[in-house]
Amino acid sequence: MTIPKDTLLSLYRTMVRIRRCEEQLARSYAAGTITGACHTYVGEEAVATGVCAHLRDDDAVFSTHRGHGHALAKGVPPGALVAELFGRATGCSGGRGGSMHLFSPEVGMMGTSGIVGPCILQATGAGYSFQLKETDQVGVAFFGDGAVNNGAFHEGLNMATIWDLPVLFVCENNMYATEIAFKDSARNTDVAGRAAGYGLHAEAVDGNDVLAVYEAAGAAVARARQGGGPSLIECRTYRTRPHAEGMRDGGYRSQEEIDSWKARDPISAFAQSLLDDGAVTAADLQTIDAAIVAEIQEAVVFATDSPWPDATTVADHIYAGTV
Amino acid sequence: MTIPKDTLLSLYRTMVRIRRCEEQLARSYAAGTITGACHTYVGEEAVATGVCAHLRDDDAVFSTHRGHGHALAKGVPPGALVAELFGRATGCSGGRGGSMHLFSPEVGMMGTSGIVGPCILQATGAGYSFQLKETDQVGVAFFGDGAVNNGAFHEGLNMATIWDLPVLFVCENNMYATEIAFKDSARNTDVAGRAAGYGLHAEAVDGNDVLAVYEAAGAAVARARQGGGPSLIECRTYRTRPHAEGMRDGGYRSQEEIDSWKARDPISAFAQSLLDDGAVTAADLQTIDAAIVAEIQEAVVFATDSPWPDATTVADHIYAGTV
Amino acid sequence: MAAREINFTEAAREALAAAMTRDPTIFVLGEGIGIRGGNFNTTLGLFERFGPRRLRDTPICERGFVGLCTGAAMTGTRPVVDFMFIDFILDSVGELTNQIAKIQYMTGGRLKMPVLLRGCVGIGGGAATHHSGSYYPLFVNVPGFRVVVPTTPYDAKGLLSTALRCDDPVLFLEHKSLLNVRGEVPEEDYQIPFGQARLCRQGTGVTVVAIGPLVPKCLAVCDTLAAEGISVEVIDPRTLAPLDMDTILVSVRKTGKLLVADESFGPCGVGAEIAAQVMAQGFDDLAAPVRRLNGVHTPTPYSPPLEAAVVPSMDQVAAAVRDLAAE
Amino acid sequence: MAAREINFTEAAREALAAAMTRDPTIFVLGEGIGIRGGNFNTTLGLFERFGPRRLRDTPICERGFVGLCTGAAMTGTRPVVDFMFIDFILDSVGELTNQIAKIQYMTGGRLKMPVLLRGCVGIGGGAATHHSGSYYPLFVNVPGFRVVVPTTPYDAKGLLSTALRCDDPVLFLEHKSLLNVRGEVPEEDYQIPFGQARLCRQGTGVTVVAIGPLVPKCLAVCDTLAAEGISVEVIDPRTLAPLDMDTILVSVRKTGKLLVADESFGPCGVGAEIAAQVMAQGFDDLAAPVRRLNGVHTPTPYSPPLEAAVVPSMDQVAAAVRDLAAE
Ligand SMILES: Cc1ncc(C[n+]2csc(CCOP(=O)(O)OP(=O)(O)O)c2C)c(N)n1
Ligand SMILES: Cc1ncc(C[n+]2csc(CCOP(=O)(O)OP(=O)(O)O)c2C)c(N)n1
Ligand SMILES: [Mg+2]
Ligand SMILES: [Mg+2]
Repeated sequence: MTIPKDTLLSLYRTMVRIRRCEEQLARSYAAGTITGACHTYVGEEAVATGVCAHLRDDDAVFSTHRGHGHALAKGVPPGALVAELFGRATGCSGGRGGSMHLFSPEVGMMGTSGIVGPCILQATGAGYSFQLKETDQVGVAFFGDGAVNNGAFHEGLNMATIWDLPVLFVCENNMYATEIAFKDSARNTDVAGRAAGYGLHAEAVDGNDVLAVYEAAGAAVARARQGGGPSLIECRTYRTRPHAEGMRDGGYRSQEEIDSWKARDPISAFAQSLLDDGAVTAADLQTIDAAIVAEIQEAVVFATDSPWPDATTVADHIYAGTV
Repeated sequence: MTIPKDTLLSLYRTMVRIRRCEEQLARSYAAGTITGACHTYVGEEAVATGVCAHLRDDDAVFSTHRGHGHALAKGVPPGALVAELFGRATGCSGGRGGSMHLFSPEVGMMGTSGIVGPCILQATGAGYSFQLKETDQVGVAFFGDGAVNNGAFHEGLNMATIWDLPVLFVCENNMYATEIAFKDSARNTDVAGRAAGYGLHAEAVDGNDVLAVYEAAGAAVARARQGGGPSLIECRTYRTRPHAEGMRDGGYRSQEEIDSWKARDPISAFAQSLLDDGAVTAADLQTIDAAIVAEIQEAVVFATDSPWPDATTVADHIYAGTV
Repeated sequence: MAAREINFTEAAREALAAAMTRDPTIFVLGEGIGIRGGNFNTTLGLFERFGPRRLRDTPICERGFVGLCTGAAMTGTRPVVDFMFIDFILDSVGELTNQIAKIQYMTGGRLKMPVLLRGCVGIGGGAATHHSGSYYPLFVNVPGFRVVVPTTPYDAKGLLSTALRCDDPVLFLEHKSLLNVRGEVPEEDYQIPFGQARLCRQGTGVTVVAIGPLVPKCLAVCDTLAAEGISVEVIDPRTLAPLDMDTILVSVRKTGKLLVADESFGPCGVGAEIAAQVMAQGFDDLAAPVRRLNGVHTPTPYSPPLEAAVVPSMDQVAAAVRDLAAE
Repeated sequence: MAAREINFTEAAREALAAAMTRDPTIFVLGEGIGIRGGNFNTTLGLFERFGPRRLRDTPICERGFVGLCTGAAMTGTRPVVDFMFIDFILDSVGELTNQIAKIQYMTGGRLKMPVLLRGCVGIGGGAATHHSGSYYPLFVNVPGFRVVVPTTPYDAKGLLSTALRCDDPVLFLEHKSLLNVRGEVPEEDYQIPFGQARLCRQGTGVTVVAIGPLVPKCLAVCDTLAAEGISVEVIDPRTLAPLDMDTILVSVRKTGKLLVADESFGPCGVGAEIAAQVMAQGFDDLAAPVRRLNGVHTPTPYSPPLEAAVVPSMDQVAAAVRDLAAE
């Protein structure tokens, strides 16, 4: 697969955008600007980036508590994300959602969920819509290893498979659900193998290798668009920050393990390989780095300057008001 | 495996008891003596029989809407079963349950459920109790192919496996859930194969061959008692009557299919093989046949003569009354 | 020309068929709702007209297909879940409460959630405790749902037609004992707005708000009570969320006495809500405390005499009205 | 000697530890309740004492492990589910409602169902809509559950100790805002019976039945109201099922006025039930209609000003009491 330079740079840009934004959110959390929980995606940027590079605005992404990266990769502007976590009216969910409820249907970001599991079913439902309407859109679910042992995984994969729905299931296997190791929650930790048992296309890739993800997702998305049914990609990756900001990160995993994964940082690795291949120049990357720094600063200013939601609207839109 | 004659005759007796009792219940249903639903086990007798032959009264069986056979095989007297379906105070659930809620904890019949799925989880929970109490008891779940696509299957098998619980999962794969073919509900219809994917012992057997079931269950129960963890046995079988009494049985499966399975009737086949082997005599079997006919007649008399439950007790025992 | 009579199920099916003809984004999920036409004939004959994608037999995974419907509704289709028995909805309460009910709100109305959830409710025929539930108070308690409990074929058709145009999640609950009741139903499509009670019988002495099967039970004793000199006004709220309190309050202003009769459980039930609202808004109109008549607060037993003992009977309705009238 | 003060969570943990020492059949299931000691420190230090079988970290399968607990309780052990946030209970409503709640009844008492279900409820700290629920009206509506909502460390310990001896399924709901509240708690084990409200403050003008965090909110405004000449009696029901109506009715007999203050949703909520029962049993004592103050009937928003707007505030409690007093 030869990938155009533009695409390579775009993948790099998305990953850096996610990283810088997450680091900013972590600082804002520490500063008390963000209330509620804040689960960062640091270390896992290659997954959302590699998958969403193949998606259009009218493809539907459903995500989890750890959803900032998915939102950004799907096209939610950093300002709308930061403002949401700051609880402002200009946030992508109007301040109603916060970190775990990011909605931006305009760009096909159909929500993150604070409950583990539903995204799998909802992506299946999007696939159902698209098949019924005979479009070539795709439904995509991102979820962690923790969701694999939940009934939603079983029921969703099965329905998508028997009905040949255009759905892509992306499992971000970062080996832990909060502090519980995946190997203690499942005897068989081969998610792709388990998924294949349902009869869909399934493969495992290095989730820290953006090109590996990009390639696998490209094939799966194309297959789904062409009526070839669902696929699952297990992306083996790692979060290098605590489960959520403000939580401890010791006791359940070793510093050696964390360090070994930090050494496999998806952004540095990708940058290095691009430079090694001569595909891009250091200047190319520095330009992006600088632009992203500015972009995130602007996002913070935008969020900080944004108004709070109007409390008199607090009960609006519970119903559509059509009947 | 050489099986003593007594055991062979006991297996035969249990199968005939189930068959004759079911035929009686079908007649009583047609006569209007039984209200509510009535799902018979005709054609599947070998499964409950082969499994329960290895169980003690203190082993815990959890079952489904099609549970008469499990109750009888576990030791519920036919009279208590018939009386329950007749709605009498002497029924195994005091008339509160009917066909789909058969409870007889005294003999380890821990209930049938009108909801598909829970029995899998409950057997897992019994296994949890037995492991915690360090006994050698076993929890057993009987369930249909229809339950395999339910989240309870996924969550229950996984927990039993990771905690090495003494549980036996018995899937009665009769190829249909009501009128829906299993092959339309699952791309991969190899239940044992799917179960093995969780990391437990799993095998498929001919569910119309009582000795095949007996043998597989014997190994699984022994393993569970010895701390060897859970197993699943997929018993491939067929119900030769409609899903429930009073329902049509056409439109979704062919007469040829039904006939071909009737030709493989588990009771006649077992009887024939016993006679062929010279293990038993025709007189042995006739004695049993006659005894069962009498037993079922007595059961009906017992049920018919039994009092109705006292309506003033209708709200008793919702709470234990200990606090 | 004599008006046409059809039964409740047929009336609801007409509304569904008309809506499916009009709106190609409607599809139905459930177990045996395809070729089989539904355990309760809710979709009989529709598979032949609309095919397998729009009448989809599912595996037995209620949580799963309710979750599927969430995503489907979010992406522009209009799913109908046919639960057969509404008891089976309980495995999907997480998807309903945390997802379906909340998404319009969380998106500030940018997404609609036109999901119709239907199924049979109620006690009868020895269905026993896993096939006799109602459970609607939960969906009144949690914001985001419309809850519809029709009692006549006419209302079934008109309310289902409304439900299939409504952009909110709607529970459409069909009491088993009403399915074969026949009544006059126009051939053409029509809608009955949510939140409009039906005044079933006018009276001056006691108001009865009756829910579901209690409507016919109550109407059946009105003549007897009238002969005793008790004039009963009967209101069928038709939808429990929204609840037409105005009609109830107007009636209570006239009668001063209210009975809420409901087979479903009393504690934190619909009767409690109506009682509390009537007290809050019509305290001075009340000549006696609002009374509630509910099914016995117990799992539903199977045996005929036990089953009969848990359901509010006509005699109990009449007795409660008499007591109220005497206060 | 000065009485010992500990916080709510510590008090509840003491009860759990004592019960686990006494009764080897008690085990706890949940996510992160093993070595980690619980997201809310509910089991801190217990893993070291009782080991992995009795403090079992689970996969994320709430339905599954509630179903597991059903079978465990039926076979002689006493499971405790620690849901962390009670919102996660919703995926297990089928197991709870159709199985756990019904099995004692269906077996005519031959089996007991000693299952304890605990978790944090309530709005606060920007937890947003998937981590702010209460949902207790459902468990009051459905027969078979005990529902406990302690508000002080003393009550938390005594009620949890009772729950761990009770043979019924118990929901033990811990409001987030109360977890760090400190209070006097005896070292030794003691039990507080279910169904006994606590009279938190005596008064003569208005009765407030306050639930959960509304108890301290209400108590905090009583002095101000007293200074205005309004004498408030405050009752903490402590358990919602069973509900101590006697204590409430005695108070209403004295004050003639009742406010039920509850953060949880109004429609078909606990306030509706209390209002309906007070009307039924104490109609002539009422000088004014029972009032309800509830959280706004909406999913819980995240943003601080929105979140604050949905929770009943001290000001709202005071205003509601003043309105009642003025009637
Ligand atoms: C149904 C449910 N149960 C429990 C939780 C609490 N919880 C939040 S995140 C999490 C771990 C999720 O792990 P995983 O799916 O692997 O995602 P990761 O955090 O590793 O990205 C848990 C248990 C929840 N949100 N939803
Ligand atoms: C959760 C749930 N959904 C739907 C039903 C309705 N139902 C009763 S039996 C049945 C089919 C069960 O099929 P299977 O598990 O294969 O058992 P079989 O009847 O073939 O023995 C269905 C769908 C139910 N009882 N529970
Ligand atoms: Mg993980
Ligand atoms: Mg089957």
